[in-house]
Amino acid sequence: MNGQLPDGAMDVHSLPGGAKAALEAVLMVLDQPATEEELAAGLDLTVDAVRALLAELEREYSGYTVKAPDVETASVAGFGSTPRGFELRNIAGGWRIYSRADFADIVGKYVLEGQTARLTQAALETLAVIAYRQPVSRARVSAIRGVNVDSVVRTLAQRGLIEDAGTDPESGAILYRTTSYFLERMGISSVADLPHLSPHLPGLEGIAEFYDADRM
Amino acid sequence: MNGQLPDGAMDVHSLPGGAKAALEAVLMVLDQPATEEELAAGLDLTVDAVRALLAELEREYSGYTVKAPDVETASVAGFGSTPRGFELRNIAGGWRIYSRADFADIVGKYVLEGQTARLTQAALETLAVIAYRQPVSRARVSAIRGVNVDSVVRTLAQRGLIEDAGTDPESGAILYRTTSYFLERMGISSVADLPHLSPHLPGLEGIAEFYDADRM
Amino acid sequence: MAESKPGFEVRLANFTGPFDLLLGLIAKHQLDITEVAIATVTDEFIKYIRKLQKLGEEWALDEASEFLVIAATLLDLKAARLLPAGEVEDDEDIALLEARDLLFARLLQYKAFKHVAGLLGETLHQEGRRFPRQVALEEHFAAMLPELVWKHTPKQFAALAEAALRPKAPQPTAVGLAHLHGSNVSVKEQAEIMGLRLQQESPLTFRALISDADSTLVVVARFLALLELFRDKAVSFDQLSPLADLAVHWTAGTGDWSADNLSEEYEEHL
Repeated sequence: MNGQLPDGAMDVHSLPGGAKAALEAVLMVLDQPATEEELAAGLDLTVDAVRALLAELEREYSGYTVKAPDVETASVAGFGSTPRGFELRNIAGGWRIYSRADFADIVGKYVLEGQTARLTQAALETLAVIAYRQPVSRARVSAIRGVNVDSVVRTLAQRGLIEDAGTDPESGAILYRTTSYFLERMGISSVADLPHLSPHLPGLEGIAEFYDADRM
Repeated sequence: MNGQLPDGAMDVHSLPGGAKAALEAVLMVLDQPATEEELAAGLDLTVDAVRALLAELEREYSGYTVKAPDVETASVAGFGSTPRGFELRNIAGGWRIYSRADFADIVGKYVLEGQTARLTQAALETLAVIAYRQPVSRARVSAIRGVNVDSVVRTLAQRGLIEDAGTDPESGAILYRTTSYFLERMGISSVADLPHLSPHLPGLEGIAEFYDADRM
Repeated sequence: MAESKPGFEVRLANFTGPFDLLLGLIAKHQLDITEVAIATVTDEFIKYIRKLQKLGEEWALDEASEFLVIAATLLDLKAARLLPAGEVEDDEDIALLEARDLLFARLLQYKAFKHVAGLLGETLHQEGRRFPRQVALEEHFAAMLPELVWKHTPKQFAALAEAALRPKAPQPTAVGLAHLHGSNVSVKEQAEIMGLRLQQESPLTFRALISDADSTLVVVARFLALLELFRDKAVSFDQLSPLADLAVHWTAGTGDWSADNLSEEYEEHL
């Protein structure tokens, strides 16, 4: 059953590390916690199989060498007896990998180092574009600013100044809008209170969305 | 030496999993590649120690059980012989965790944005010229490619693959160079790691100097 | 990428095979460029592109633009080659030989970049199969971040937005025509002006024809217009000695020629 079909026909067991490694690969890059059902759907496994694999990974990361006889895995080598620096946690029904709580002080110190309390010029300009053109996708902000804004958008979201506003029905791209924290910092009560811009500035109509068009 | 002092007095070796797990914990919260120096400073370790630990983790994740006798670790249990679903890579001068390429089809279902849009032939050629001739003006790229490259350059900048590198002192033209995001996307440490151009120049033996002399 | 497609094949009296191979042979000096009938190559290529278009192949444009670059260079190369060279005796000959090598170097360079572009594309694709872990900061860490320093008034913020949203003035391009847009000069218009003038008085020197030009741009436009007129056999030139005044004769009958004949490429304003 080796994938003629583009999706879904992938047999996770045939890959190196098997279903467990595939699950791990997904968990490592997931930003939002995923439910067992979501994981099962993407991996083409039953919810029970996913649940067993999650339990196994959770134990492995905590430093227990496990044998899970009821789970069919290509090889259950497991981890050693030392806990890893990360852990798998189930929070509000969703699973995600986090840095292990034991290391919170070290990680916290690392995170704080090099952090500034000021937004960069690039971040400010990006925020301004989002504020005046919301809801707007990153691709459009990039098109307006002429540079890639991915990391700046992440910083702004982390700072609580912007948030996810659903997806664009056409392109499927995530849209962003400013938050109430942003209004608070600006000292205004709604985005309608933002000063008006010159009416001659272009709106979004003229901006090609390069992710969609994909022709260059 | 358990922390009276808020910072710096933390002994990473005293924690479960030791320095290696602490390093792993930090790797979990990175949102961009971190250099060995940054990691060393954050963990209060020497750069050499961090380098050795990174190499050890890299091997562990790839499924090799390791013994690193020159590294003092609380316990070198190592991983089993199965590759994990993720890998640790040194790219664009920094280290970062990636999902393993084998699982791209599965992980791709969960990661909505980015990565997907492929570059056109025109964009790739322009990118290649900029990568090998940087810093370079659009006029020179156009001269090599024989077509106007303005819109392609704009799109490459929007995608974060190239950026403004100041202006040419003589002509005043904007110069372009590739970004570290380009290196990340290419999976290389620096532009020096790009494949050499000369083998792709058939029959060039006699006129190689023209390329270096940069006259056209 | 279209690596596996059959590609364009050339059929000439002395060579049949893929276009790339033809270039390779010229590169290795195993085929003399002067023996390649570029017109034939071009005809064949146009046929090939038409066929692709009919099949709805989307890379026809890519391939056509590549062909244009290569064909233009081949043409330059051939022109350089056909000029009498013989023994290398003086600086001019050497300059000619250098020009030839430079042209060739340009062609090879273009091919090399095309090739590595393919490699880059492949690498980008392969690397795209790895996804970096870039997750949002865990909440307890995010809460530790220092409080944001915010000093912008709504007015200042609006000014920022104005600046960011204002369309950036396009930079002068490779062809360098963007800076000419200030004054609109049309080759067609200039052809008309000169046509009328020459029909009243012929011959006129080029110097006289541009004596009232108020900018370099007008001079350029008139020069281009003259070339067009010459091609349409509306004018003829004579020049007694190199760098002497160029005399322009009106050769078309009155009313036989109109600026509407000018080719489309010059209808645009410079």
